[in-house]
Formats: sequence, structure tokens, C-alpha cells
Amino acid sequence: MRLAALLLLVLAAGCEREARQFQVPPAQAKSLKPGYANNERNAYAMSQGKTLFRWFNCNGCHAGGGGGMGPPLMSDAWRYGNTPDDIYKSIMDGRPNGMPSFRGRIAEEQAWQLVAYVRSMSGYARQDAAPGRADALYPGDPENRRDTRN
Amino acid sequence: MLDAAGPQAARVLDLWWLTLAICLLVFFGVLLFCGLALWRAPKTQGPAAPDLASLSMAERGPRAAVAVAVAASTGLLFVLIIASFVADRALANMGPPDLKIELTGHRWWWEARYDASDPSKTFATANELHIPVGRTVLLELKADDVIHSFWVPNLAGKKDLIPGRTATLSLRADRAGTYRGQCAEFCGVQHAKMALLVTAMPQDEYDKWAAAQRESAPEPADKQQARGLELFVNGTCAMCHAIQGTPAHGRRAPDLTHLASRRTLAAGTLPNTRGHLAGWILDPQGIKPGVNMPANPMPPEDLDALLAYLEALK
Amino acid sequence: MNHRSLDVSALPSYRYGHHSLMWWGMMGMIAVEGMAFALSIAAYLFLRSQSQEWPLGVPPPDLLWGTLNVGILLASMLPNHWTKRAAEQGHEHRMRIGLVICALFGFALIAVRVLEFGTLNCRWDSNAYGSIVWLILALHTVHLATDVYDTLVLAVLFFTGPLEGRRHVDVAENALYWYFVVYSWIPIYLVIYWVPRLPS
Amino acid sequence: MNPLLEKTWSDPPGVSGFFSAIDHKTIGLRYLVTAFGFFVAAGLLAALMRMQLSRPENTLVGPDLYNQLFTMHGTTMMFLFAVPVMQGMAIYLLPLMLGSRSVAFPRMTAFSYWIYLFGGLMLYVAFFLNIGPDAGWFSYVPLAGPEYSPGKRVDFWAQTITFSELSGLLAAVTVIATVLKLRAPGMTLARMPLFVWAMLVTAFMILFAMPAVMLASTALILDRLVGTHFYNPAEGGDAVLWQHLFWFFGHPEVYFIFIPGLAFMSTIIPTFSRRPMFGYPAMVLALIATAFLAFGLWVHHMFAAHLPELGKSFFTAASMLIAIPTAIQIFCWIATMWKGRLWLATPMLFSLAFFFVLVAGGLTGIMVASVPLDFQLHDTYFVVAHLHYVLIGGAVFPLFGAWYYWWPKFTGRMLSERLGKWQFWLFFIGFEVAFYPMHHLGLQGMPRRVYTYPADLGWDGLNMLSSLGAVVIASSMLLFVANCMLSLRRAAPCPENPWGAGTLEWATASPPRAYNFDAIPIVRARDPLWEASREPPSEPDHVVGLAEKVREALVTTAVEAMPDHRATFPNPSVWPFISAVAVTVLFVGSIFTPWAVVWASLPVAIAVTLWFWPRHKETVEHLAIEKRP
Repeated sequence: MRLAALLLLVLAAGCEREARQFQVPPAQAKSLKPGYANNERNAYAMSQGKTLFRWFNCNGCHAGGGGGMGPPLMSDAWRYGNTPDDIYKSIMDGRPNGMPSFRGRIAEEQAWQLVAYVRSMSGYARQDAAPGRADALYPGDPENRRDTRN
Repeated sequence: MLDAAGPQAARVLDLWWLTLAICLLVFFGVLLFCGLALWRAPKTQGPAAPDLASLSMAERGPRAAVAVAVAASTGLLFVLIIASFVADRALANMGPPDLKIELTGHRWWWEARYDASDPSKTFATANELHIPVGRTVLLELKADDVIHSFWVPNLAGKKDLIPGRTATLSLRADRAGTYRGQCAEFCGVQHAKMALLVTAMPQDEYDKWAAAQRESAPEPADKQQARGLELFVNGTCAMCHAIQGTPAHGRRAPDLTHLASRRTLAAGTLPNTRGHLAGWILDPQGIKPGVNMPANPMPPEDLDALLAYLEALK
Repeated sequence: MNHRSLDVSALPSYRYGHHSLMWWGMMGMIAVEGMAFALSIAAYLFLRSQSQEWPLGVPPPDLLWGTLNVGILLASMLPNHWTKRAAEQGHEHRMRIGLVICALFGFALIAVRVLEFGTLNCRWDSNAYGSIVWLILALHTVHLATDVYDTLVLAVLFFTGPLEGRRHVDVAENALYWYFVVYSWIPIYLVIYWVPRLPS
Repeated sequence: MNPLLEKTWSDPPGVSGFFSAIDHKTIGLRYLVTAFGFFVAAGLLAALMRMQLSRPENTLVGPDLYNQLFTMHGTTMMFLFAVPVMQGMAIYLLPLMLGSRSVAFPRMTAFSYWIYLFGGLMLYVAFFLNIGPDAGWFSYVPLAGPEYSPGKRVDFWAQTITFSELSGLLAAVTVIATVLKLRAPGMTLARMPLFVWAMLVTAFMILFAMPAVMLASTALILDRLVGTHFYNPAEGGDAVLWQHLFWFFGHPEVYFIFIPGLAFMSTIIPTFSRRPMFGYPAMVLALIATAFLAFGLWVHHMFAAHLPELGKSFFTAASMLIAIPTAIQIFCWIATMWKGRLWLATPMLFSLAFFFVLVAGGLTGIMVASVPLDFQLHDTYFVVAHLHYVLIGGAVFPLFGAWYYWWPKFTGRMLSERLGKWQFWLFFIGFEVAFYPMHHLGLQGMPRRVYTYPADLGWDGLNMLSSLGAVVIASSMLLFVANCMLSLRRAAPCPENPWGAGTLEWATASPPRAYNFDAIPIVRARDPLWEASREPPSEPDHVVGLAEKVREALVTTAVEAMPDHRATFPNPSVWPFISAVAVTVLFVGSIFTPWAVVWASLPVAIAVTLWFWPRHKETVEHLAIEKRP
């Protein structure tokens, strides 16, 4: 019984968590906004976001989310809001004193992947989908150990 | 592997023929005796009474035969072991290298850095190695993400590229030509499309090639190319790609300084033609699903400009 | 019953040690778990051989609690042995007492073990050293807890019944397993607490 | 037929009876049927892969699915088919061959079956939910680690390992205790059938090899779930640690699939040569030597991972020397046939294929054991060919032979010889067509685990051929299933010992009664049924004096098999099943949160305790017949 219950749970969770959407479906080609919601439940999207976070050197200012020149992303204090839209706006349009605009420099789907990952840093993402530790120096609890706040 | 173009591969090939011969001998030997047994032993249909003679008296003949057979196969086995040791030693010492290349495996492409005593002379290329014929080349193998394995059958055996470790492999090409290699350790979604080409050329040609590679990218020749460069630098491309001599310095994807001089795109996935390049820029995920390059939808005139510029990167 | 039959009705219904099936089952388990310990220690030494400094960036574990546990474990072998003897003599009253004492020792050990985790000077996720140390210690703790629980169940059984002779064998085999828990702790203790103190 | 014994040893009827069954024959058959189910499933996955590879640049299945396909195929074949099917054979046959009423720990055997079943089901449920593992059956880190395998796919793989290893280890312990303590009086070690020897050796290998992979996969789950650093080079971990632990298990694994195959060979060949096995002592020593050597060559899977030269030389030698014990056995079989009278029935045909297929696979094995050759052949289709020649030739062909051989014992009916021979030839030809070309593909440079290949490399033709071979194999499997169905429906009951074999399992009814033997036999020879006539008529030939109202069995000494004591055996119980469910909850739960290990261990503890807790009624019965030592 409990097994069955658990499997049902997996059934609900499994599919959207594990889907690996490589190509942007034409339906979303105009705006990916409707698609981002799944990102926070999709392991692949968030791990891509984590990779891009490193590749685009977000660490340069946000130091692994701990903060540095730029504000920390792991804290609960959000100067410009913590909704996916806010974060998307921060990335694409930039923010005063320092945060540059990346519009036109990173693809939209990548931006939404980053949004989902940034939110996972403060535990907003589904825990069974959030990234585990990276093969890098220990920066504190991995995203999938940070308590979920939604 | 059966067409060796260098000493490493050649030694392995010799060992291969020896091993094959001995194994075939043993194989057919066993089949022969098995067949003889089937042929000479009397047949029966159904459960005939068992023959218990062997319990009362020892079977000298068969025992001797088995002993001889075991001894013979053991002997041949030792021949193989020794041959293998000898070949292994030979592979180990290739003499001092004339050229050092640092080869890094990424998901899913190869990054090659040509070292030189004078740092200004080092240069980077991707998914293609050019080496001078008859010179010993030392490869320093590194991995950026997961384990890959370097394998160019015509030139040498495999060597794994393991994160956190550095391996070295020295090889030599004795014949000019282009040899295909492919990642041989499963490395994820696009393991199948992670090839590289090794082109062996006479020393002088190689020197010409290397000199050309050291140059930074040519200035845009016309307005269209200038527009292309602008798109490249201010668009998504520069986030990951580098073109020497321009502000584009991304290290996450192949260095495109001399893109037009290469034979293939996307680690041996496509031949390097204008059409394929266009298709690749617009929809890489359709061609190589899971690759880290995003789709870059853009208006035709922009695409033409970008292509014009990239095509000029000889 | 014709003249070609062999009557075994005179044979006993249970016997101790390697005569009993239980013993072989237990030995099998001990082999498996011993192998697991051996391999985790091998992994520890392998990781050590791969890095310049050891332990990685933290002082070696403090000796107090771990060493204390060695003492308690060695001491626990006395009541354990006594219980085993009682079992082999079929002395049920003594078995009851013995099982209770062994269980009490077990609780003491688990309590100290909890403190031990605090003295490792590292977390399981601080680096590979922390990971392997926590793994080995946790692995041994699981065996500790299992056998303590096993002892408890037997103790309850011996106070409430129903009892038959082969339960004595179970007590003896439980004691045997306890020896394994003790003996396996010695090398693990040396690896966790003293290998980091070796000049590498 | 002894109704009292039948009543005492039968599993209860009905649904609850189904879940509390502990009869080794019932459990054994469940193992066999389940394993065959997984065999078919993995075969279908392979067929899908062959379809994808039949043409270059094929887009039938994308890379993501393809990687799941070959991972599932490998994992299923190794962990859910090959090992369990052999253990199923052992669990069913050993007590019958040894002249015993049961396996040593019947409830534990039932438990291990349920664990195996649940582990397998979990993996396939995951696969159909797109959580199928995709990092290969070997799950090399860092690819299988937290950074490069997001989601839970690899965790389900690792937990499948935990399930199947737990079940495998328990079954191994049961086999060892059964073989060493439950042999009929007089069956000294020197009189044990080679089948029993092989199963014993296999069980010991499992005991020492499987903990390695359990340790490795636990560390992997910890890395992924709680952020430990076992395999993280940046924090002092090492990717090669995984390879060592995995192959320390992974290579012996091949041998505990292969050695049971030898067990079938050594049973079938003497029977169908109508004479005792030639060179019994050499055979036994060869088995033991194989087992020891098997632990000395795991590194030959890692030659390309740049290890110290000397080490590699050692492992090359070991890898090649292991061919010698196998050679000894092959020559002994040939000698047996040479001096025998051959009866070429279907089981014998499947055994003869061994000489063709396994020998070829063994020789290619010697090739890849040589470091320089391995540099070229490693991870190419040459190795794919090699391993299928070894595993199918060494295990699956003999297994089919064994199936045809013991089917009458399982069911009391024969399988059709005609269909059997058809199936054999289809399977044999299909196999060669499917796998022989892979040697050449490998030599031409085609690597393993690629979901597609370019058209211009000349790999198309051989790949297409290989795919056609797969179709032939599939047809032979259909024929096999049809043969079994027809036999169950149509075939007339067969005599107790249709093959006129010499070992004890044929000394009782087919199918056997719940209690196996009316009276425990006394053994004086390696082939008791053949040599019965040679026995002195004065000596006792069966045992009396065992209780019949209570499950009582005779325990003998480990070496000489002298009567030692009369042990009472447990009755059927549903608690092994419930415990298995509880353990499953724990394992699956711990994929998602480490705390599952804590809260789920409570139901496990309760279930296991109730499993062991003696029932008052039974105790009274036992006390009634108890004799203290």
C-alpha cells in the first residue's frame, strides 16, 4: 500500500522533474514566460542554469550566491524582488549600481534556466529537482539540501 | 586500427596479428577435438545404461591427452603474455617529444592548446589537431567535466581524460593524411558526436599552418563582415566563443579565430560549409540535441552578415 | 522400517557452534559485513594516498570518546562471554541476566558513539576525508545498533517466552555476532583515530 | 506419496498462502519466471537499440532515450536476469540434488525473492516514468555524479543495485549453509555433484564481491543526496575510486554468471554421454582456481585510465591465466564425450554450442586482457561482441540447455524435441549473425554506447546485418515460449527420470512433492542413481526417525556429511513479504530524503521482529519432540 502510494507520488513528480527539453517548442518560441514555471520543477533546466551561472561568471560578483561585489542570492533579502519575473528582469535589463543587462547576450531559455537556478539557491525550487553539490570546492549546503520555502 | 599510420598503432597491430594467429589455432584445435569426439563416439537415442567402467579403472589415455592439451595451451598463453609485455614496454618509451599539445575534453568537443617555449607563440584550436609527419607529439590530456577518452585508431590506443588528473600520450604519424578519432568513454547525451580529426602534414606545411593559426583574426573586409563581427561580439556568441583580436574571449566553447580553416563543425558533426554553418547557428539542438549551444534565431540579413564574417576567418 | 534404514531419532534437536545452521548463516553475514568494513578502510587509505595532506585541512579526531568506546567494548566481552557460556549450558536464568547486561553495555556504547561523531572535527560534506570517516563510523554504528536491538528482542523473548532449546543457540550466535562487532571496531578505531596522526 | 509429510511441508493455499510461501521449489520457480520476464524486457530494449543502429544517422530514438535504453539493458541483464536466474536454479535444485527437504533458511529465501522482485519493478516503473537511469550500467562518476546527472535517474539505478545485491547476498548465504549442512548422509564433499560445487563456489564469490558495489553505490547516493565528496576531485575525492570499487565487484560478477553455466555443462554432458564426468578432481580444483583468480583482474577494465605499468602487467598475467582452469574443464568435457555414448538431445545441443561460442569469447577475452591490444579494443564494439560471446555462450546457451533438461523435473512433462532443435538453431544462427559482425565494427573503430554514427565510415552494412540477427534471435525466443506453453497444455506426463540421469534430484517424483523425498537417501557415490547396483546390499540406504507432523530435517556435518542433529524448520509466514515491503519503502524513500533511513527503519524493525518471534503453538510442537544435546 505505502509502496503504491509512494509510486503514485513518484508518478506525479517523476515526469516533469526528469523531462529534458533540448529544443524550444515552437509554441513558446515567441515568449518562454509560460514555460519557466516548469523550470523550478525540472532538474535538467536547473542544472543547466547552474552551469551557466558558472560559465557567465555570475560568481564574479555574487560569489556562489554568497554575495560579494553584488548582493548575496542565498539570503532571503531581495532588493529587486524574488519572483521569477523580477529575477528575469534583473538579468535581462540589469539593475542600478553594477548589475549589467544581458538582453541579447544570453538566449531567453538560458535566462529562464538561470532564473530557476537562482531561486533554487534560496530553496524556492522543488528539493528533489534542485541541483546537488558540484564537482567543485565546497560552498555550503548544496541547493537540494536548502529548505523549501514554497 | 587495422591500418596503422604510426609506430604506436603499428606495434599494436603486430601484436594483434600474432595474438589472432595463436587464438585461431587454439579455437580450431578445440573445435577439431570436439568434432572428433562427436564423430567417433557411438551414438544412442534415449537413456542407454550408463557406462561405469571409468570408475573401476583409470583412463590413462584421455588423462595424458588432457594433460598435453592443457600444457600446450598454457605454453601458448605464456607466449602471448610475454609478447604483450614487450609491446607494452615499447609503447611506453617514444623518446623526447618535438611538440607538446594540451588537449582538453569538454562535453562535447575537444580543445587543443599548442604550447611553445615562447608564450606569445601558443595558440588554441578545436576539434582538429595538425601534427608534423615523423615528429613525436606529446599530448597532455585533461578533462573539464566528465571522463572522456582520446582515441585515434590509426595512430595510437586510447587514453582516458579524467577530471582532476593529467595523462600524457605520445604518438607519431609516419604518413601524411587525415585520421579520424572519437571520444571512447561514454560522456553523456552527445557522446556519439564528439569526434576529432588529426591531420599529419610535412614539417614545412605544418609550420605554415601553425604560423597562420598564431595570427589573430583578420579585420572585417567590408561593411557586411563588420556587421557580422558586431553581431558576434554583442550577441550571444561572445558569451562562450573567443575570436582572437576581437573583444570576444569566451572560453566555454571552441575558439573560432580560424573557423573557416577547419573541415568540420560541432566536433565532426557537420562538414564546414556555409549552409551547414547557417543551420548550426539557427538550430544546434535540432542537429546535436543536448549540446550546450542555444538556438540563435535572427533575421536573414543578420545571418548573412554573421556568416560572411565567419566564412572570412581563414 | 526395513533392514536398510538408518534411524536418526536419537539425535539431538539442536547443537551449538559450527554444528548449527544458525552459525553458518551468522558467519555468512559476518563475512559480508567484514568485507564491507575492509573495503571502506581500503577506500579510506586510497583517498589518503591520493592527497598531499591528511586529514584534509582539519585536526585529527579527538581521542577521548573513541578510546573510551574501545574500553567499553573490550569490557563488554566479559558479560558477552558469560552469556554465551550460559547459553551453551542451557542455563536460562543466567541467559536472562546476561542479555540484560549486554543490552545495557550496548546502550552505553551507542551513547558514547553519539558523542564520538561530535569529536571528528569535520562534517560529512566538508571534504572527502569527512565523507569517508563519517561513512566508516556510521557503518559500524549500524552494526552496533542492530546487535543491541537483537539482544533486546532476545531478552524480551527470554522473559516472556515461549522458549525452546534452539533459542539458546540464538543467544549463543547473538554473542558470536557481538564478538564481530568488537573485533571489527579495533582496526576501525586505529584507522579513524591513529592513521591521521601518522606522518604522511 | 506420504500425505502426512505432504500436509506438513506444503505452503498454505489461497492469497495469503501465496504471499507466505517458503517452499524452495515455489521460490525457485518464481525466481526463474521473474528472471525470464526481465530477460525478455531487456531483450526488447536491445531490439530497439538494434533498430536505431540499423541505419546511420537514424532518428528513431533520440540520444536521451538511447542512453536510458542501453543502461537499462545492461543493468537488467546483469543484476535482474543473469545472477537471479542462476540463484533461482540453485534454490530449486540444490535441496533435491543434496537429498534434503528444504533450503537452509526458507523464510530468508522468500524474503530475498521479494526484495529482488521489488527492486526490479522499481527500476522499470522509474523507466516508464522517464526516470530511467542513463549513465550506463557501470555509472562512472563524475558523469553519474550530482553535477552531470541531474534528477533522480541515477539514484534509482543505485538503489536497484542495493536491492539486487541485498537479495543476492542473502541467497548466497542460504546456498552456502544448504550445501554445507543439509547434504544427505554419506554425500562427502568429494561426492558432491559438480553442479553443487559450482553453486557453492559462486555463492562464496558473491559473498566477497557484492559488498564492493553496495559500498560504491551508497557513496554515490550520498554524493548526490547529502553532498558528500567521495568522488569530487576538488575536495580530495577521486573518480578512479569508483572504478576500483565497481570493477572489484564487476569482474567477479562475470564469473558468478559464468560458473553456474559450467555447472549446467558438467551436469548435462555426463548425462548425455552416458558416463560419469571425466576428471572430477581436476574440475573441482579448476572451479576453485577460477574463483580465486577472478578477484585478481578487475583492473583490466581500467587499462586506459593510466595506472602504473607494473600493476598493469600483473593484471594482464592474471587475466590471461584465468583461461587455464577453463581450458582444463573444456578438455575434461571433450574427454567425457570422447569416451562416452552420445545422445544428442536438445539440452546437449545447447551445451555443445558452448564449445563454439564461449571458446571464441574466451579467446577474444585473452586479446583484450593484453594491455596494448586493450588500448585499441577497449570500449569498442569488439568488446560488445566479446562480452556477449562470453555471457551468452558461457551462461545463456547452457541455461537453455538446463531449462530443457530440468523442465520435466519442474513440470512432470517434456518439452518438444522438434521445437527445441528449431529454437536451438535459430538462436545459434541469430546469435552469430547479430554479434560476430561487431568484432569487425570494433576493429574498424566503432565505439560503444553511441546512439548513432555517420554514414561515410562504412559501418552501415555490418550494423544492418547485426540488426537482422537480432530479429532471428527474437523469433527463436517466441519459439521457446511457444514450446513451454504447448508442453504445459498438451504434453503427456513423463517418467520420473526421463534422461536416465545419475544425480539425486531424479530419485523423486517429477514434479517433486512438497517434502521432496519420502525418505532421506543415504549416498555412497557421485552418481547415486547410476551406481545404486554397485552398493553393498547390507548397508542402510535411507534415513528414518524424522518427525513427520513437524517440519524436521536432518542436519549433517560440513565435510563428511555424517548425521549431526535434527533441526526443526520454520513454517510458512507472511512476514518475510511484509518485511520486504518495509525495506522497499526504506530504500525508495532514501532516494528522496536521508531521513527515510531513520523513520522507515521502524517498520522494518517491527516486521523483522514479528518474522522471528516464535509462535506458541509451534513451540509446543517443537518441545514435544525436542531432544537436548
